[in-house]
Amino acid sequence: MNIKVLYFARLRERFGVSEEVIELPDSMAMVAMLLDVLRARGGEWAQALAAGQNFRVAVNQDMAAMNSPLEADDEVAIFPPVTGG
Amino acid sequence: MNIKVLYFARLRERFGVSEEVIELPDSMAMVAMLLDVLRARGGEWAQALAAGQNFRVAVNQDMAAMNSPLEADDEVAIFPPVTGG
Amino acid sequence: MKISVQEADFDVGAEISALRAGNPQIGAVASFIGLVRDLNDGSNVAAMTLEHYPAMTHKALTAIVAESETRWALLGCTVIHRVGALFPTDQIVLVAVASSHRADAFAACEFIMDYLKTQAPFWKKEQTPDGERWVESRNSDEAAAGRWG
Amino acid sequence: MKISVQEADFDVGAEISALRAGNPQIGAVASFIGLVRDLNDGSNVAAMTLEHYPAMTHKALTAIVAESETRWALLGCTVIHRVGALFPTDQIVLVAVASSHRADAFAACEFIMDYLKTQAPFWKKEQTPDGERWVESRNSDEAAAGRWG
Repeated sequence: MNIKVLYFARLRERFGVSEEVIELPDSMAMVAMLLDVLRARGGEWAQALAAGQNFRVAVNQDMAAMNSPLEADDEVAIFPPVTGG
Repeated sequence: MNIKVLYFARLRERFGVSEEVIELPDSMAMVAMLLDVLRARGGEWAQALAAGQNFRVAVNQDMAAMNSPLEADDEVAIFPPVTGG
Repeated sequence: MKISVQEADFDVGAEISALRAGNPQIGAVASFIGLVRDLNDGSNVAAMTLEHYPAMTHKALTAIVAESETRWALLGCTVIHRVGALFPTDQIVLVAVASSHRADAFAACEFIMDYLKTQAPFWKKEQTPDGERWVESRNSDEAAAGRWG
Repeated sequence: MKISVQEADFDVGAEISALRAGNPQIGAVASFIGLVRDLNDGSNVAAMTLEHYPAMTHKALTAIVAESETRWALLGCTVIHRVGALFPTDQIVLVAVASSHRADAFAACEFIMDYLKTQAPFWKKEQTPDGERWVESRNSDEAAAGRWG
């Protein structure tokens, strides 16, 4: 299944990409598994998304957790803690 | 000594007076004693200023207590709990 | 600090602009506006009169703001309270507080309102279909002021 | 409820007037304005850029306001957050809440700001004499949001 992935702010700059489509096996239907796929790229991806790093994930524009489920064509956003206001 | 006494809001209306000068013996130099003098008038005065009635006293424009001292020419104000804002 | 007790209405936007003017260290402005409602304690209110103790009101408001400045790091404060005849939807009071950070601005603004409600000598008299009545003080206002210790 | 994410500046007085218009049951309006400071974390700030996640910001702010409406008795709420290039003294955010009574208005206004600071997808990048830097999130903001339970 295809998942649209967006990056914002510092993470967008570190990865050098703002948006991509990632094809995941249907069995990898959880945020944590998408992150494993990204970390497997190594480099900035492995560092910035390592366990303990401070980042947030939203699924379909709602804040999500590591165990949030994913479905085909979901929009996942990965970004630093927010600093508006 | 002379004490200027002001009344506001519901108490001003009940007493039918907004301002008066009361001559107190120098020895009666405390808010509580001024109130005793007023209560001794009986009627509305005794009722509205009875112990347990809800009113406030200011001396020289600062909130005061029963045992606050009085000096000649002080301005004492007696009024209901405030309701501004 | 700007303190004003006045019959005239006030312009919230202009007051907040003036409070902020010329200080780029201000990161937060918390403000409160109190308004005349057309219904209070179950009765329709056609109008109200705000009586005050002129010699004391300015002094009391100044003392309340000064106390807030000892408790929080403030960069300015405006308090305006109207007196005289007021009608539903009219503005009664404005408290606006500027600070570097929002927690200080919010706390000071609410503190000033809570103290104003129990310490500043204003009294409201409402005109209702049953005649005039003095507004009763609320125990909840005493409790609100008490929580600041 | 009015929610807006926009590049344009906003007029605080006009927004509060619109929030209040036509409802004489409103007795209290609490509001908060966040502003760009010229000094942050020890560095001079010449300008900042506010990035956001367009598809999510409006949705997140709407959810935060809806949550506040379940917790307090509100009679209206306006939230405006700017994005793009901003400079010291510029307005960033307005939260204004109308209610019959001040306790509800104050609590909801502070709640919305606390949640906005931790849940709404905005990010600040500052331009300082040492170059650009992303503003770091503050633990105090997480703590402020956490206290609402």
